Amino acid sequence: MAMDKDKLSAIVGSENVSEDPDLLATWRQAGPVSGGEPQLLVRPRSTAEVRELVKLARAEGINLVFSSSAPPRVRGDSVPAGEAVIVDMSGMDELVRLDRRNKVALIEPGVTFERLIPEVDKAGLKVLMPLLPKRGKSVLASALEREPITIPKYHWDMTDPMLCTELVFGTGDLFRTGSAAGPGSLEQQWAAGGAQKNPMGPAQTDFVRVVQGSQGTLAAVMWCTLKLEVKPSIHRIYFVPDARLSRLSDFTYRALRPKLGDEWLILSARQLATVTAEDPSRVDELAAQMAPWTVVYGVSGYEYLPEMRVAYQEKDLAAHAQAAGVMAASEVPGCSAKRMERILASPSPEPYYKAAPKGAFMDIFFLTTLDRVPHFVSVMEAEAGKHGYPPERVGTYIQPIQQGRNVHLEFTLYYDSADAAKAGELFTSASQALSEAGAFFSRPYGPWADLAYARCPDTVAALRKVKDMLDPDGVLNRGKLCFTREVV
Amino acid sequence: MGLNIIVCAKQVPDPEGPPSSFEINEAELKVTARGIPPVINPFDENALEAAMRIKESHEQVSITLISMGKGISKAVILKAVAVGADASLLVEGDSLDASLLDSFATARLLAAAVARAGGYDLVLCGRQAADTNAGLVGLGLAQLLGIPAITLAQKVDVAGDGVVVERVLPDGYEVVEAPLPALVTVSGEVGDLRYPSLQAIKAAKAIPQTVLGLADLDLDPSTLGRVRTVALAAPSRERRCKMVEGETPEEAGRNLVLALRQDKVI
Amino acid sequence: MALADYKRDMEGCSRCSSCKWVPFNQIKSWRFAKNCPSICRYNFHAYSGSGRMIIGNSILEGRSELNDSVAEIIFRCQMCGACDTACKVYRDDIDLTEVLLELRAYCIEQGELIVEHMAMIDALKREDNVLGEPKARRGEWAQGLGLKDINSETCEVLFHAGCRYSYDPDLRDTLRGQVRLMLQAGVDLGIAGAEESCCGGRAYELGYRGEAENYADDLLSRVKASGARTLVTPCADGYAHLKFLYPRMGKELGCEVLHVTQYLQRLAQQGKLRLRESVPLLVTYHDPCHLGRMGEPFLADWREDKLQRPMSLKRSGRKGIFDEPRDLLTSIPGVELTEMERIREYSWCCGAGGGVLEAWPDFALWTANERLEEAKATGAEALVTACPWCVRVFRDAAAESGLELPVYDLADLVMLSAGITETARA
Amino acid sequence: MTSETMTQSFETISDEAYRDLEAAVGAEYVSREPGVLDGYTWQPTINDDPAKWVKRPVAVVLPSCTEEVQEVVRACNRHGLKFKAFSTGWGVYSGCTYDNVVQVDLRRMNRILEIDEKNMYAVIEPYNCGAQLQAEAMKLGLNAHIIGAGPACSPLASATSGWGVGWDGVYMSYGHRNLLGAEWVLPDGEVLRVGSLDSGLGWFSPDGPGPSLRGIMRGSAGALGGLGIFTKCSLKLYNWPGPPHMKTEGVMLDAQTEPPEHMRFHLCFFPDRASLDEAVYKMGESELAYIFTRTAVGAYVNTFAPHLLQNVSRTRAFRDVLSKTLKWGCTIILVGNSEDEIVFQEAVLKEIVSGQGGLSMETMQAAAIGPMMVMNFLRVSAIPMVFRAGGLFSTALARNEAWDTQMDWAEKGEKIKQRWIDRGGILDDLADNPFMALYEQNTWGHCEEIFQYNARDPKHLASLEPLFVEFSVAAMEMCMEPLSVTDARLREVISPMMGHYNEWQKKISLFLDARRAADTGMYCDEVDIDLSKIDPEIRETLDRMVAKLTWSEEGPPS
Repeated sequence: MAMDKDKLSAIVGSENVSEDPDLLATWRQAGPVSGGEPQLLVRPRSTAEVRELVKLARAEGINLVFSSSAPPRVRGDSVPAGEAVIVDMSGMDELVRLDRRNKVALIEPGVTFERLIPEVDKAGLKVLMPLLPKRGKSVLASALEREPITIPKYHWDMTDPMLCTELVFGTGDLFRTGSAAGPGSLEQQWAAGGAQKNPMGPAQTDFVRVVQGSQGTLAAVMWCTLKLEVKPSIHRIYFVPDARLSRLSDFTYRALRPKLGDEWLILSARQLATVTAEDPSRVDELAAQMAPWTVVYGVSGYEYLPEMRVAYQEKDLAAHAQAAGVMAASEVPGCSAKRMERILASPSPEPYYKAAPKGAFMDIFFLTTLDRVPHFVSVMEAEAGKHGYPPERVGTYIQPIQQGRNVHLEFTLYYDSADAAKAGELFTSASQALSEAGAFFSRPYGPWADLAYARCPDTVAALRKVKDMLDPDGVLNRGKLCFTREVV
Repeated sequence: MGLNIIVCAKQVPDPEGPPSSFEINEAELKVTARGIPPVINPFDENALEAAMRIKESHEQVSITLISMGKGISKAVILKAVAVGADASLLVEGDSLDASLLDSFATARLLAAAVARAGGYDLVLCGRQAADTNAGLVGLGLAQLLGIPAITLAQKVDVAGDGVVVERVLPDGYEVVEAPLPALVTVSGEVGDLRYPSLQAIKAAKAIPQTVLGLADLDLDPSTLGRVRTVALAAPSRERRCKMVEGETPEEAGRNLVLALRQDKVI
Repeated sequence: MALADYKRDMEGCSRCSSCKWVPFNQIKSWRFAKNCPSICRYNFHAYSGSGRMIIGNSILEGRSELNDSVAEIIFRCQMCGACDTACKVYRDDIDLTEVLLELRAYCIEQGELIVEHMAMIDALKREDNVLGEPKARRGEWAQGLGLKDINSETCEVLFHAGCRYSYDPDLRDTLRGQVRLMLQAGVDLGIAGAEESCCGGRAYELGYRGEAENYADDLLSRVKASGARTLVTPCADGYAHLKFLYPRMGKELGCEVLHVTQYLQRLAQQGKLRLRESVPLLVTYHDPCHLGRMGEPFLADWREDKLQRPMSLKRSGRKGIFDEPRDLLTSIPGVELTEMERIREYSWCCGAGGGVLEAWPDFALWTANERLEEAKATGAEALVTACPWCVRVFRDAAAESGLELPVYDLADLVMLSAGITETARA
Repeated sequence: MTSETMTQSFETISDEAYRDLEAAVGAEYVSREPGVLDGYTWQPTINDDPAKWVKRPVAVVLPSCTEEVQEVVRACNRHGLKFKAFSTGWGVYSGCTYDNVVQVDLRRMNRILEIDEKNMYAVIEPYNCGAQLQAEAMKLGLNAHIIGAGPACSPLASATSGWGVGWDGVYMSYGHRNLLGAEWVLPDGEVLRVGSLDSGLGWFSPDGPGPSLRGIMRGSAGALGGLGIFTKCSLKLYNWPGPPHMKTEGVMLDAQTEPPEHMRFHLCFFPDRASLDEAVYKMGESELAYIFTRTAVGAYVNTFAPHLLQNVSRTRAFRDVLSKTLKWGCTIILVGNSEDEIVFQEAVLKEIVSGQGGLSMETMQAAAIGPMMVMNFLRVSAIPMVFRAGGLFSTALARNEAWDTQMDWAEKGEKIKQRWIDRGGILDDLADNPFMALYEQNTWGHCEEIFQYNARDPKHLASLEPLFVEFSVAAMEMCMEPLSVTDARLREVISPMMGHYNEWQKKISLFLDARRAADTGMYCDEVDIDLSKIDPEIRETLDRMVAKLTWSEEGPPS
């Protein structure tokens, strides 16, 4: 790697190449993925540098792993399979443009939620964000990995809220997607009124979709535009606690079809307590006081007649709640609506909220439809039982996406160092069992890749062809997803 | 040995169509039939009927239908054949447009076709075609084949080695005999062609059919006589209606008889 | 007119496929969204209104030729007019039905004949009816009714029974009943008996226009001789031809032409026909194509650029007879009407028309069964219509498919309600 | 008939290949009859070629299921033939661009396989049309997006292979974005199922595991038949708070629809462009509308009363009323799920409109226009009427983007059109005739400039290709992706202005279709265009744009 270091330094400058083992350590292991051997870290400052890095990697057979967020790393997508050079994109952190009129921001990978939220807020807009992202999480990376946002009505399609991108493929070629593709540079497009608002294309392919969810195996993203929405002038949060998930599902279906409500999520008592607890040590106690399941939803008014909007939504939602046999409340034990509102609009406190109660956690998440959730919950319960894992250590988070057509279903296993082995076993067997029960691991991190791809050999064959096309030398995050064989 | 009869049939626009079906293009010297189908010339149908009657009353009679022209309708031939023919032979080609050939050219073509049809004992034709009404082809064909011809048959029969024909006269008929092979042109008095059943028409698709082009015949096309149309016009039809008056119906009747006599109608 | 005269219509096709669907506002389900039996049965685009126009255009441009299989495509069509109506919702410059008719005439002129049709026309020429029944027996149905014979007397109203009614024994009671309803109302009614002949409309539809014209002249002379001021016919096919085709051919009958349902409805309104008896029945009504969309009166031809044609001269189907049969039906005490999805201008054809019944009976029955299923889907106890061809093919189709749905002629129910004792059959 | 009437000759299929096709789908469902084939060859819509005939296929097949489609595609591969899918088949895009193509008419595959009422999606086959899907969805309180080309079109075709824009885009998005899964017969005859479907998990999720093959399948436009045949797809349905059936009487311009309870139909007019734009942005931010479109007065009048327009447009005063006084307007249909909601929506709309000095007229409950027009927007049922004025129309669209850019495009289009109207090259529709929509209750939109022409006027036909080039050049000038990205004639010029997209498309084509069996004319082929008939001024601009916008090795121009 010594030779590599010189060549890398020649591209990014020696000050932007690091061999610091402490720094590199965060890419050795994350969640269920371990075995990373990051050799070096480079911090490019421009697209041109990234293209040079990719060209070098092709020439030298280097494995490049792109990474934008600050630790802790939890999914393992940026933990290399073996040796690698980490390409730390966090230094490319410009908020290039914020377009209030067209509700769009152009951001580089290093822009974090912590950074972006206040900027966007100042413009009277809001960021469409997942639930309690890590403070140092790259907004771009979050969207690139199709992390679910908490406002399903704004989740029109799986690409949302990511719009246009600039890509560097594994070939070293530069490409722009959506309306950023051209004709014209960004500046020329801006001058012509363009806002890089259309995520599709250019022409007859949609590379943004191909690159999304690819865990850095096909292209690196230099920047993206991000869909923003109007900051409500009135925003109220409600809780609908109930013992039965079926009733809350019914309520959810009724509400989401006519696009009522803004934020909409369903949390188990454990998960709600973890999300809301000001003092992590009180999670157990709070969870015990909470109903087994709670819908959390928001209602907003915007510029015009906000009170009237909130009033009709509250009224219509109340009617749906009544029909479903549930009732809204303005607080749950330990958390007021106001506090929940802040939680939904902020990144996670430090330490990361899931790590706070027990010190460690593992997530199992996948996509399904809301009506199938109870089945998966029972599979998870059965698996926990089989492994003697205390059921109260499993949190469940149900996030409707695609305007309610799908849900992101997430089980979090909370454990401390003593339980690590047991949690690991449960993780493995529950993942397997859930997959067999029909879980769609659309973001197949780590061991889920084998589970997911075993189900769809035709997709694998096609994806490998895509890989051959976009990363013919296999220099991008080698060994991930279904690209485990040597790419020819 | 059996008896081989050839029936020559020309396809013409349905002569029963109303006058408006014949669109006369004076400039292009063309008559186009509109909204009427082609049919077998009715006198040729009579000829076929005459052949059928012979076939019914004699053993081992074989009928071959020959038609020649441009764009011969398969359906029309099918229907004719379905009546009881044993084979058909079509000579088709764009240059065989009947309106462009003179009668003798037609006769030459038919003679060539008859030669291709194999042996024959009797050739039956209609007395004339319903479109041109020339009545020449049959006699021309007999001349070319070198066989006797009898015209205007109202009954045709075969006896021994000869054909016996009742020939229409203005006030009756005469019986004429000729040795075979011979050609007879048939008149309407023979009677209408029988109707085949629908099933028979469909089944007729199985009856052997030979389709030839001009090139298949041993003829130099350039020697075929052509008709040149000099002028074309619809005859002006004048209708004058005369009301026959009379004080009483009887008187009106009398006046009508007088008027008809005056016009030499009766 | 000749095929070439319709080049502009044919090349006007944008291929939007509206001709294959019920006018879009009226599509109410997946199942009954389509309007054209031919394309539904045979699927190649050539079997649609658009496809046939393209064939015509293709032939004229020397791209393809007319042959037996193309002729079959042209004729595997009921001439129901649904494509034309659907097209005309959008277009002013295409007369689809006329193009289809022109294509058929072109086939006839070129000798591309469908043998079944050829046989039918031969039978028509012999016996003056499209069924090939003996001419002498045409008037037998009227025995004992005491109707005037227009061959020797004049009358106020000439009743033209039509071929199907005159000979179909299954429809005889219906036919007699219609006449009795009129006689009871005091109508001065005459018939031509054995001298009645086909109106020639079917011949026209099959492309045998010359034949059609001969029959038109024939009927014209009979109407004149009868002195009738009104002609009433129970044959929906005949109605359309007398109403549209005759004047278009320049054969003015010089009298009012009414379908029997119109006339009966008028008598009922005038109080001359009393519908007293209750006929408790939930029915659905099938619009015969030729009474409905094809039953528009002829107004005038438009020889100029059709893009500029006034809306009033566009044959859109809207002026067909839709309301009178429904009014008559619902004025019967006890009858309740439930509508099918495809009605009025966008009604689905019974399958019998255009020479299909004669040449491809399987296609006719398939088409009829489609309709029966639609009728059944309404929950109706019976299907009512007002055309002998529709009644015939529906009953045959029901018998063939085993679909249990009584099929009535509208007059059957009127008779029941009016207390006419001629037994109505279903 | 004799062969002398045939003046043109065409490619034919070998008997051997034909027998294989018969074996694949059954003899009854294959044809090589020239008249039948021409049914697939006459494609006048959006066709710049004055002849209107596209390449004639050598055979047409009617498969009934995916397996038969596969067999047909394999037979094509074996015999060196190409294939091209065809569903409802309106527009030049359905046609073949090569000799020796087998047209695969998917008409017999016409079912709605499933409507998942709770999770709001439908699984359909290629020949199910928009109106059918909508009719069935409405019975369940759902609705299906119908594209601007109208309800006769196949939702599957537009979502998998075409574009997918419609008046309802404001509430029901865009074809591509509504796709939840697809069954795709690749050009080699293998089946690829996109999304959760391939994992045997149903039709609900379109992307993954991992990267999404949906992005290979299509982009803002589809591959237009160039990448295989889509045999099933799953599409999002949307909420429909109206009645199970929109009761409409009458079939033509006298059609009247019974007004549903919570529906309002507003025509709004504004004093100038700025106020209209402002209002549209506010509407987007207020998440209003079920249907939204710019009101193109000329288009409306020319659609519903072409004779009237052609006469009155000669009258200066009336022309001014239509083209100036009523120029800046929009049509909005509001649908509420409750009385309170519709009252709220209407109140917001009124505030927005009056705040911009505009006027709004409710016509559904209050006046007759709504009942007459509502289905034309909900079902897009009036679309074929656009042909009334001249017989045909065409369109010029540039990339969907921020509403402001769409309005710029409309104004640019108006100018271009006016010049061609003045030259007598197209019909006079008052020039300003854009089809505009707003997307996803947001502030990005769509604009295409419709122009109508007389299909029988040679002068009009001669205008079409020059207009195509001129609109494309105009889009380049405005940094917008032109419609011609999908057209072989200008790809070679435009692709280098947009990251060489076509080089990637060619690669995709190659890896999915090693034997070149798909008809790629509308996907990645490049052909030369004869620019000699184009105005020198336009050619010059094109040259300038090529110089200015072509990407260098470093990327886009700065």
